[in-house]
Amino acid sequence: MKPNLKVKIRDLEFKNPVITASGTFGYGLEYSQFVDLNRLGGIVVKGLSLYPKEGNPPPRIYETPCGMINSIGLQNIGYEVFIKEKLPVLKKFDTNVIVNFFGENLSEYIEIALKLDSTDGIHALEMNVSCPNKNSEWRQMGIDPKLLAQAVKEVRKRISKPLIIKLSPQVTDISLMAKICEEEGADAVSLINTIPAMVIDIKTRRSLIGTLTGGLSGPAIRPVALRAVWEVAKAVNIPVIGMGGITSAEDALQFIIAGATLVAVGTANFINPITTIEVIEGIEKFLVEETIEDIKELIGKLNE
Amino acid sequence: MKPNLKVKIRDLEFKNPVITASGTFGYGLEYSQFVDLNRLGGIVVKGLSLYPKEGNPPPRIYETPCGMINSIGLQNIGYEVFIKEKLPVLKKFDTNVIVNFFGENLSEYIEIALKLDSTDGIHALEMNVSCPNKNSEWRQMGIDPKLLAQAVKEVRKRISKPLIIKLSPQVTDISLMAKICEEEGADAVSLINTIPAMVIDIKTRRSLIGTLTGGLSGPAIRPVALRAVWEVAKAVNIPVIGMGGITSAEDALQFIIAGATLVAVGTANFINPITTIEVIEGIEKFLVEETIEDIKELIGKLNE
Amino acid sequence: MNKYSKAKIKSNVSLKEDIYLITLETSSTQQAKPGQFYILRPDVRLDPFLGRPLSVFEREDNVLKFLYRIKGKGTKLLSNLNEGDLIQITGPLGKGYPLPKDEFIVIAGGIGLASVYYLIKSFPKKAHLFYGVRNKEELLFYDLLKEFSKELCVATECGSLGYQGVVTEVFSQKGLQLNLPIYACGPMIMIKEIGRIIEGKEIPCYVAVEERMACGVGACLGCVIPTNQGFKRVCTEGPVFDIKELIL
Amino acid sequence: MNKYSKAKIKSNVSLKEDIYLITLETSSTQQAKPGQFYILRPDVRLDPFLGRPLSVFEREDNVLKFLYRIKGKGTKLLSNLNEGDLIQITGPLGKGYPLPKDEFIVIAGGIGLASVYYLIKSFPKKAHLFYGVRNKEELLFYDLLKEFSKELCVATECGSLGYQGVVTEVFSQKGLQLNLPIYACGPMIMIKEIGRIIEGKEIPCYVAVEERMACGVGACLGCVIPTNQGFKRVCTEGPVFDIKELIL
Ligand SMILES: Cc1cc2nc3c(=O)[nH]c(=O)nc-3n(C[C@H](O)[C@H](O)[C@H](O)COP(=O)(O)OP(=O)(O)OC[C@H]3O[C@@H](n4cnc5c(N)ncnc54)[C@H](O)[C@@H]3O)c2cc1C
Ligand SMILES: Cc1cc2nc3c(=O)[nH]c(=O)nc-3n(C[C@H](O)[C@H](O)[C@H](O)COP(=O)(O)OP(=O)(O)OC[C@H]3O[C@@H](n4cnc5c(N)ncnc54)[C@H](O)[C@@H]3O)c2cc1C
Ligand SMILES: Cc1cc2nc3c(=O)[nH]c(=O)nc-3n(C[C@H](O)[C@H](O)[C@H](O)COP(=O)(O)O)c2cc1C
Ligand SMILES: Cc1cc2nc3c(=O)[nH]c(=O)nc-3n(C[C@H](O)[C@H](O)[C@H](O)COP(=O)(O)O)c2cc1C
Ligand code: FES
Ligand code: FES
Repeated sequence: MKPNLKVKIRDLEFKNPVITASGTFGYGLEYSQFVDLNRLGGIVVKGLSLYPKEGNPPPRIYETPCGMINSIGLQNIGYEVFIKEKLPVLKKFDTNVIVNFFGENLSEYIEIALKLDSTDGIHALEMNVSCPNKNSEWRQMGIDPKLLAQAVKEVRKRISKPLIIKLSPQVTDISLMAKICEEEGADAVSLINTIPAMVIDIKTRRSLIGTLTGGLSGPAIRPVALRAVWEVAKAVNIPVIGMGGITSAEDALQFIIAGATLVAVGTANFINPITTIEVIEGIEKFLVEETIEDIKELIGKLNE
Repeated sequence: MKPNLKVKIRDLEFKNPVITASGTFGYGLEYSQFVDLNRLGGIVVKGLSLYPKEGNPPPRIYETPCGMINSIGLQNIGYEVFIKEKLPVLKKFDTNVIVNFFGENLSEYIEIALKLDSTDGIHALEMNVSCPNKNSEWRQMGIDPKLLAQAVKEVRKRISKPLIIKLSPQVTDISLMAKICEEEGADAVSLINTIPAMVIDIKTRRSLIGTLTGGLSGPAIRPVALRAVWEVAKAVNIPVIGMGGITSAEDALQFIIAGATLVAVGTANFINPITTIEVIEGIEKFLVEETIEDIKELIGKLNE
Repeated sequence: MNKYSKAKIKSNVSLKEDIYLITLETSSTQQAKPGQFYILRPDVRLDPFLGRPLSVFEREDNVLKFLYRIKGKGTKLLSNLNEGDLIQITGPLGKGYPLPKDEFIVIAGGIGLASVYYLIKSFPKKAHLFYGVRNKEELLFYDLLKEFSKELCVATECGSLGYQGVVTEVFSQKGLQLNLPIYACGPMIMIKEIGRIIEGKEIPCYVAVEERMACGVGACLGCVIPTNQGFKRVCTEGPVFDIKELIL
Repeated sequence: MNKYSKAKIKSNVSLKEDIYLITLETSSTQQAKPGQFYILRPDVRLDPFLGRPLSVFEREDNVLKFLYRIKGKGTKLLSNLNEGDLIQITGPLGKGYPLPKDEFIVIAGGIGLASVYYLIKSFPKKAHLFYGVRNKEELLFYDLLKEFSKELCVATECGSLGYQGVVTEVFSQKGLQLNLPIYACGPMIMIKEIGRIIEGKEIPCYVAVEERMACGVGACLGCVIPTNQGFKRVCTEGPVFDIKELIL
């Protein structure tokens, strides 16, 4: 038996449910020295903005118990360079390319979304609702239901490619945010983004992160992410992309059983660059062992 | 040099800033076989209600990366038994006894608070705003600013002992919740409580926790707790009790530098029953090394 | 106050496939009763996070032994430790078996032997031991058990040694009518079967049960099992319970 | 695609106090250039979480060596690994040193030797080595360095061997006028001082720098340092940089 691993977001088919988490797999190409990118369900690239962005001052990362904090500050090469230098190479691979994007305000969100929508070789858009501009009202978009609704609506009505909204865990009820996305026409939601966190050097009495706080990721947050995915998957009918600390097929299967249609491998790429492949192979093996012919039979099948 | 470790909540003095986190140190006595309880700044006992509570069906705990999930369901022996069997023994120790309490609705909160307030040998009250009653509107107290304000106000005006409010991390802006507590007359806030989380057995497709979800604690959540404490300490003028994954003096000192006046050792008691003592000794040693004469010189002294 | 200490590993050897015996040298003066347990943590690293409970297999002078089967990552890690390594131990914990006054019956299933061996050895020639294993290869300490017990009945599921069948069958055929107090440790299915067999009878029966633990000292309330008097903590009210109390 | 693999530890010995040399047997066919590095992770346990970058100390046939100083828990853990243990290695990573065409100067400070040793050995009798250590006891590989370098100048802070003082002093007295390309690795304070000494001069100077790393392959953007062309990633644009690029 060769189980069917194919899943879909709207009309976009993924050869398997395993993709990468934005910001942890660069532009995909950084990992082609370890991984046959053709085997991945999809590649989600580093958050892209209209113009190149320098990002935050170092130090940007610090290790924590079973996880890490980062404050990259959405450094990226910008739309133009991405299109010229990265996309042509990415196009050669037989996998879905998903571009994670953001703007400094809503009009920038819309502008880059429009550009990405009309660019060949990009299969779907993932909208990161963490707007980095401290002075913009849109700063609150990820945590304010009203702003979120408006932003999703404005972007949605202008683009035709599948639109995924990447949710922040920093809310009381994440399923409410997901429902808003669904109502405003999103094709999928992905979660969770990192959790605001901090670590201090007691000798210097300084934060070990240049911007004082950063985002926690890795296995430490997996139980929180899994709970969030379960809540969201119960609340919406669009596909959920689950992520947060996935390091193995077993971890990924927990998310699938909790209701995730796809799973993304993030921080785990750093500690084992072939995690994605191990997850794909492990899921397939599990399905064979359990004689499950189609992964869709497992999605959301938690015995409550 | 013998540094001064004494700190205060209102008029209540603690011989040092190290206390225990509710639910992780039983009624204190469970740990007297390992720890000289007289050395602790204080003991916070397991959440107490008016009447004994059976708690949740097992399985109640599961290990996660650098942490654990629990769903004890606030099992406790109830006020009467506590007063008769535990408090008389606890009174013999020279340490502050803080009773963490909760009710099924606001009137129960008030009722037990009144009783505790008039009971000799209890030095302070810690109000757990996680109301376990699924059918009560007060269920939302920990995450709804309005309910929180009302609950704190109603309890506060009736009791004279120091009142600590234990905050949930499951909110977008925890400093807002802390400010509400301060405004309504709380003498201190303690944070963070556990983060809702889940873990699934992929073979049985069941949650490994009887109630499906539970609360994540331990070093995994420490960076999140530290960030929350820092945010809250900047926002309020009342003392903050910091907790979440503290396993060592170094961890505790991070919380103190972030602004915590006291720190509580929780889950770490399980993996090393003498953690509290190691933390006290380690803090004292650090102060000596850094020639800091009074711990108060360190509280909130993050170089930003 | 030396219930929590670091002990040095004297040896840690595989007896059969995934079954290991670890021998520790401890400076702790704590004595231990049969049926009590320790919580072991290999080192200060936080993954795996919690310690793992193991029954006292033997305790003499400054030597402490545990018999364990590799089940998951905690016990796997334990099996990789070497002579000379230090390990964190907390214990002895729990109530242990009520000490038998004279002859008694022991029913051990598989690795459940770890819990009752010390009892058998502490009361030489008093135990009628019914010891069930899947096959001959899983049988442990045959000669020693023969020496310490009054009677040794082995049951193998496949019949490769002793009686063919499950141990409870042999017990009900040959042990039940002895009318002696019963001490049992083994898989839940075995405990349930014993419960069924002695139902309505007046024989005292003590069984050691397992539950996931965090603190091991009654503080976290994580290890409770339902009993006819409500939830009880395996770590403190147990791990040995009167079978009549349990809701099987 | 064998840039990620498990290697077997052949030996892991303390050379001096907290300085260790670990020798791995690897089936990877990846060759490595001086100045490149690997990321090492001891096992699958998740605490500590990230791998630790170490410079290639030597690479020959199927043998790979790293020289490291115990700094914190990651390197401490590494030092506890034994012969026969497996370790996860990812590499070689980074750009390494531009290969010298003829004679060159090397300035090594303390454990910085780890990064330049392979360079010196790869170009025998071409390196004028200025090697600074705190005291005689910290000096490593004296005989081998003597053999491989054209000239060896040792500086000890306390004067217990060679020149008394910091290595940059000796270099400015005896090395600067050689007008040869410089390769340097050592603490930031040393790098800064070199920058000051050669300021305005036309001498090429390549320095290996350190930054905390997660991915090691340019994907996470965690290891950036400021340069006069904006942030650059130590793991991919470096770890070796032209000193003129750096904002010291
Ligand atoms: C009081 C007591 C005494 C015990 N004595 C022995 C003994 O002498 N020899 C022996 O081999 N085993 C004994 N056990 C069982 C032993 O503790 C578990 O096998 C061990 O904790 C599994 O850890 P792991 O990391 O290898 O497995 P994990 O990867 O954690 O889990 C593997 C399986 O073991 C179960 N498990 C995990 N932790 C525990 C736990 N704390 N208690 C019970 N089950 C658990 C899990 O649910 C899972 O099904 C005892 C358990 C208890 C409670
Ligand atoms: C490209 C590169 C090559 C290196 N080559 C060598 C070498 O050959 N030999 C050697 O002894 N050391 C080398 N280092 C430094 C080595 O990586 C760190 O000493 C090690 O990671 C510290 O880990 P730890 O767990 O022992 O210390 P930790 O407990 O993590 O920290 C101790 C101190 O080391 C710093 N540190 C932690 N991680 C890193 C990191 N990834 N990079 C830089 N600093 C860090 C911390 O900020 C802290 O001040 C190299 C570093 C880099 C970036
Ligand atoms: C270094 C780093 C950079 C990240 N950059 C982005 C980003 O640009 N856009 C985004 O939506 N999420 C970003 N994330 C969040 C991840 O995509 C993911 O949501 C989060 O890390 C949780 O998954 P994990 O625990 O598997 O890493 C980043 C995470 C890390 C660790
Ligand atoms: C087993 C367990 C039981 C707990 N019970 C309570 C409780 O009764 N009342 C309460 O306010 N917090 C309770 N908590 C939360 C802790 O007091 C603490 O806020 C949390 O665990 C974070 O700290 P830690 O990571 O150091 O454990 C409990 C935590 C655990 C692990
Ligand atoms: S393990 Fe904590 S109460 Fe039993
Ligand atoms: S370590 Fe990830 S970019 Fe350098």
